[in-house]
Amino acid sequence: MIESTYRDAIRQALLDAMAVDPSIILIGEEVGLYGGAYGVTKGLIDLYGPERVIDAPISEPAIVGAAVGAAMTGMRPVAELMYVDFIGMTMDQLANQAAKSRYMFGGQIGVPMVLRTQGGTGRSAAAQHSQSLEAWVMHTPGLRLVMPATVNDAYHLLRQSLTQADPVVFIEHKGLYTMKGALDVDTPDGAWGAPVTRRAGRDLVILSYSRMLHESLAAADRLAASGVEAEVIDLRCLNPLDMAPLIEAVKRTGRAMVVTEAVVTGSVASEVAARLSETCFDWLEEPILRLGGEDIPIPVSPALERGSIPSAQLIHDTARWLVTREAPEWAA
Amino acid sequence: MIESTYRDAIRQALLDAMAVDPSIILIGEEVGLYGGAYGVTKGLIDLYGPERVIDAPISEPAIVGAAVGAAMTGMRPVAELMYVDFIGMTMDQLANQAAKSRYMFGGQIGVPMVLRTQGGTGRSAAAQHSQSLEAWVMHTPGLRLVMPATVNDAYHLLRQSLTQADPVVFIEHKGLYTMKGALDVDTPDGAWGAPVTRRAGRDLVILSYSRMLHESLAAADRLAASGVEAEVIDLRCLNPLDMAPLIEAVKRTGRAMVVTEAVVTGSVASEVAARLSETCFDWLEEPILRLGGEDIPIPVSPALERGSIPSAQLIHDTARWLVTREAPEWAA
Amino acid sequence: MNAVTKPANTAALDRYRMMRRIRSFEERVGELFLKGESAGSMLHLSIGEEAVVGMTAAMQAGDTFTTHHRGHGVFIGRGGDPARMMAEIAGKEDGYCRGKGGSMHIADRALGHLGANAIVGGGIPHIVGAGLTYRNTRSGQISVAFFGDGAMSQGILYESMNMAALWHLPVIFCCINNQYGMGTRVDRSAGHRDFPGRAEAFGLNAMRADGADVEAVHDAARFLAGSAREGRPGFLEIDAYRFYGHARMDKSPYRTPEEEATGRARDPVANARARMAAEGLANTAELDAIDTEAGTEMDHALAHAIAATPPALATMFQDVYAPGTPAPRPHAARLMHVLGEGARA
Amino acid sequence: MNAVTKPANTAALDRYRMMRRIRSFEERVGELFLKGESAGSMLHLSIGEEAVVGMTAAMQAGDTFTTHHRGHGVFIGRGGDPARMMAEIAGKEDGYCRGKGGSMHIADRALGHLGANAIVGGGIPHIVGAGLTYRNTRSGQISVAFFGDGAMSQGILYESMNMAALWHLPVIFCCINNQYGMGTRVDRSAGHRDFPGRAEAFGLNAMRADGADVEAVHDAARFLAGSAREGRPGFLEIDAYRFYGHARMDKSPYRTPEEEATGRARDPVANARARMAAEGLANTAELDAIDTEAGTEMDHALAHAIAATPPALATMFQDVYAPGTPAPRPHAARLMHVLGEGARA
Ligand SMILES: Cc1ncc(C[n+]2csc(CCOP(=O)(O)OP(=O)(O)O)c2C)c(N)n1
Ligand SMILES: Cc1ncc(C[n+]2csc(CCOP(=O)(O)OP(=O)(O)O)c2C)c(N)n1
Ligand SMILES: [Mg+2]
Ligand SMILES: [Mg+2]
Repeated sequence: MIESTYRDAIRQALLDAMAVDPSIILIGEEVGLYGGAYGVTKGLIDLYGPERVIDAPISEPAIVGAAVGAAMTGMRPVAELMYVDFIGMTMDQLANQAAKSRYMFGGQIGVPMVLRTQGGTGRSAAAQHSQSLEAWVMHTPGLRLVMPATVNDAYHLLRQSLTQADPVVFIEHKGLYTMKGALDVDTPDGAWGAPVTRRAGRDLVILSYSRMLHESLAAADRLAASGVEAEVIDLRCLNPLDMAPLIEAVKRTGRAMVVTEAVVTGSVASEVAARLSETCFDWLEEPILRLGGEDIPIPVSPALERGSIPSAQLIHDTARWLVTREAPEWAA
Repeated sequence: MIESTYRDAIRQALLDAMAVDPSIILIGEEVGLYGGAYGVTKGLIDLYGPERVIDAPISEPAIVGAAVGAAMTGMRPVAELMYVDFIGMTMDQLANQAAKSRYMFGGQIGVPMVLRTQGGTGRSAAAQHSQSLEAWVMHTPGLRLVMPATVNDAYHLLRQSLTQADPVVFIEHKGLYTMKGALDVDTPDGAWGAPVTRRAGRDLVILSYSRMLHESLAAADRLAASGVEAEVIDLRCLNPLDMAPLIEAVKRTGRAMVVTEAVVTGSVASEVAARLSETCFDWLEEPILRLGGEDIPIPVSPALERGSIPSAQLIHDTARWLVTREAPEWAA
Repeated sequence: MNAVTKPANTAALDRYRMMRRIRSFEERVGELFLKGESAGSMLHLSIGEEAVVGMTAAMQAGDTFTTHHRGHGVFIGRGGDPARMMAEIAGKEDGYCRGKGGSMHIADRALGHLGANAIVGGGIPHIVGAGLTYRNTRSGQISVAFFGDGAMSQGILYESMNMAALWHLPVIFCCINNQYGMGTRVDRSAGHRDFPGRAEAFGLNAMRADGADVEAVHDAARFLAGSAREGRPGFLEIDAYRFYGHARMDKSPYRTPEEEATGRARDPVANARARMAAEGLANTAELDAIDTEAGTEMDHALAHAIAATPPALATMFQDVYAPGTPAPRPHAARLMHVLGEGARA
Repeated sequence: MNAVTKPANTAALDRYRMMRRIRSFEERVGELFLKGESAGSMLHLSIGEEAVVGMTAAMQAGDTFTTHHRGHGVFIGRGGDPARMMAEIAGKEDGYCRGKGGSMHIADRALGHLGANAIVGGGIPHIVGAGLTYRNTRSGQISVAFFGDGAMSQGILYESMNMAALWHLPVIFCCINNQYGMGTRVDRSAGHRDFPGRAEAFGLNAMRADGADVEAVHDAARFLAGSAREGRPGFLEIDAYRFYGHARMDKSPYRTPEEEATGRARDPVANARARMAAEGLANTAELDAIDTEAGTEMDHALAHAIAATPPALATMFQDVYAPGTPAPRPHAARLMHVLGEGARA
């Protein structure tokens, strides 16, 4: 058990995985000499050479497409999109090619690749560099979707992603790279694919992932101060999503909210809320609430950016409202 | 009031709109000489010439991008994607450019364009030519999303789309082109943006759109035969979505299901179900159900393709189950 | 990993036989459709483009390739089994892809077919990835992307060519220019019509060959394959003509009978036959025998496809993810969980 | 729509003044960041690339353009107001985009600025659409896309160039080659480094000009603009050097001090100043006055930006859709509907 940043944990996962699996190659813009736009791949090119750590031209569609072809022929490529916001131009290669090849070809050809990228707000990077686009990925059968929130998960989920037979979209959060936490390279936080309860509680369940997990945990702490005990569950592996533990928790507490940073309309939060609403119907005391990004592009102004996504305060207030039925001030 | 096919209604809308608005241009593959892959634009090039009906190279990203630029400079372009399945390679131009320009530029530059395309199953066209990808569009603030189910809507919603100041994604259904129905060029089925009740009923509400509306109506007919009266609402304009009439209907009946052809995980059905579950909580007798495409790519085998999406029978059986609590045979 | 070198004349006869088999196969695909036995109508025949055999014959065992929606001929050229292909086109369980892919999505991992693609240009970047694999493992393999003139308008082609040149990959971009993308003649889609010129500008070894002459294609292909194997990526334009409509429903009203007559006169199969005869590599009886044999083979493929059984409904949930991972849950099961017994408190 | 023709020497002096203003502006952007007053750190300075003025000066009133993430200089060249630009970079309400866009998303419809783009290559196809507008309306306008060498790897550029050539559009693709895309020198991203050659292969009028010499750029630009106005699209590579890091946080460890010294010696501003003096177009005092004036102007812009007020929180819901359409409903309102009074039966 050591202390590590989220960034270093990801780097360590790549480093360790590449050491044991020579078929792993990295392809992406600035992953080599530059060491990654956020420093995640620093030094890997020195260790593994330019044949395995490949600096690519600014050609996102072909980067993803090349990863597909490399995966089909025996490599285990890690393609990197510098920002998830660039996924738009790659959705054909991702959703029509990577995701569907195994199926279309009757099981003959798998695509064991990982698409690493990062998303989210927090750097005033404006509308084209701050998005959370996991919902597009979740709507695509054949893809796996993973979004680590903790340092330990950053390591283990990436290691586990690098053993999957199918394409994994692995989305980091730009606001977490410098976060510190415990890393135990021998012990994952939970089984691959399973949600992890980060905090137990009896009054309501807050379901979240990626950076919003931390806002949710902060909210839960504040809630506890006023006697409301929130259970906080980290979804981690969003698709396929293991619903059983979520259903158990929601049935137990009767109240739940799903918290994401993405635009709420059409979000992962909506999917999870819809599933819980249908399966836990008779157990619910209150509707499943969704908290997410406002239904707007991300503005560059720091204050507006911050105001457009959930904060610990908003999560706290809403949860309290849900449990105590006392409306917060802003809901007057 | 005349009888028309869905295809001809769309063509008529383009024809009429182009006659009154010289800024309308069409850009797409095979929209000119060929008359459109599904014959929708037949003859328009003869009427309006190749400067307004522009046959484009197979360059979907640049087709959408060119439409954005034309819209910014005073044209009202109708870009066509031959299949919605090709939207993947255009999501950058659509979601980062068309959708966000007005916002990013502080309201200075609007993008009044229409992206016409078609989707859905029914032709054994396999995994890359049969999808329903409206959920990606719905998750993008700044875009409007319209999916007509009737002949009259095919005409009027397109005419109305061609007066919007913002980008509209207009998705037709390949299985509806030859469908006949009444066209009244003077009278729309409903107001722009508003859902339309296609059939009244007291026992449950079925919410649907595009081709699944017709399966839902057929199901409602069968349900009526056994005494279950389903209200069927056509969502039509999916984003922004006018929830008020949906909420009213669901509160009134206490039971609802949302039916779509898209892969259900992360679908429009999930969004609508989540919204109704939260707003109608105390009025619900049963959970809001979602029926959609199975969570798989579309197989080419006609039987498998058919089996992967809801049929009138499945909708009927599920609705009956929801109302009477008698499980259908297949649920044994 | 060197090809067994046959005497040149035998090889030329083999190429003729292969082209004839392709043509016969495609004719049977047309019949399959007319009999109402194909899965859908998205069938794109490669009749007129058989000289692609010049390229497939320049490849070796272990080499891989991707094709476009008009890829039957290429695959037969690389050893595809016509019976399993036809069964796939009919959407049957013992087709190459268990009836899930159909005409536009045939693949065969064993023969190096990394997949036909229904997205114009969609399969092109995959050879860049394959090329990285072969470069890194020094396996001596090459990978070839086959695509139409229409894909010359897809940006991903240029991104891929640039990468291939930059990374010195053992790959070839093979453009089968049949003069049309659906109803659009190539001069209506290309601002400037020198396709090898474009490839050259990206640093590729670029050639054009006459698609009416399989031996000319083969000469160019052999040269390019040899260079590619040494890390110099290539581009080959095969200048051909699409004899029939775009897909089975298209009657090509956008072209004149005269143009079609001229185009069809550029027949690589007929030309090769005439050449075999003229050069004394085979006499008429021998050539007739080849033709008959091809016809019989493809009749059998057709019969097989029609007789084969369609996939069981439950197979639709298989192969979304790898074996061993839970399949997607069918809605029926989900609904039972929501409405069935035990669903209520 | 013809530009007023000024005596050549005055115009050259104007171009010098413009370049100096750009440089001063960018220096102030650096200060804004160091003072912690910029919205974020994604600020890309165009220092070293001021010769782009040779292109902007060849455009006319009514012409339009798009820029990339390093577009401040281009916009100043087209008349952008430094105070409103700086305010936008600071994320303020009276910035060009009301504090919503920031450095990478400045636009000004009135001056023909169709928008800066943070997607490499994202703004390029927009000029194709603008070109269609001008072609169809015969307005005599042209549209110019400004982008970096990095965008030479984006497929959409080639799709756009092909369309421009095919449709004879009045457009110019202007590549500001500053030798780097972030840390990647252009020889590590281009398999073959002849960019005008690529454009030529697509049928464009293609040129390269020395980015250390604004007059050379201007000569090429004038020629290309004239041709473009007649429907012959053009491509211009401005061969320059990125003096500083990619963005404000980047210290360029991936290049040597020697390389930077050589690169920075290719200074278009210093060169122009020397030339003005040498050719007697202005004496040192006059040139100093220009420089001082530029500095003062940009000091004011900086002060203005810092003093300006940030946008009110509620403005975040504005301009998602056009005025007159309902704004997206804030979550607070939605939650009230769900949990507030009247939400329960
Ligand atoms: C990305 C994409 N755009 C459009 C289509 C529709 N489409 C299918 S085939 C075709 C023409 C392709 O022409 P070409 O590449 O020359 O191949 P050919 O059909 O001539 O063999 C088009 C436009 C598609 N399948 N994929
Ligand atoms: C599509 C896309 N890919 C990657 C990036 C990240 N990125 C921003 S600027 C840049 C380098 C661009 O280089 P160039 O086009 O030469 O412009 P320069 O910064 O040199 O002016 C990269 C890779 C991006 N913004 N958009
Ligand atoms: Mg073709
Ligand atoms: Mg650059």
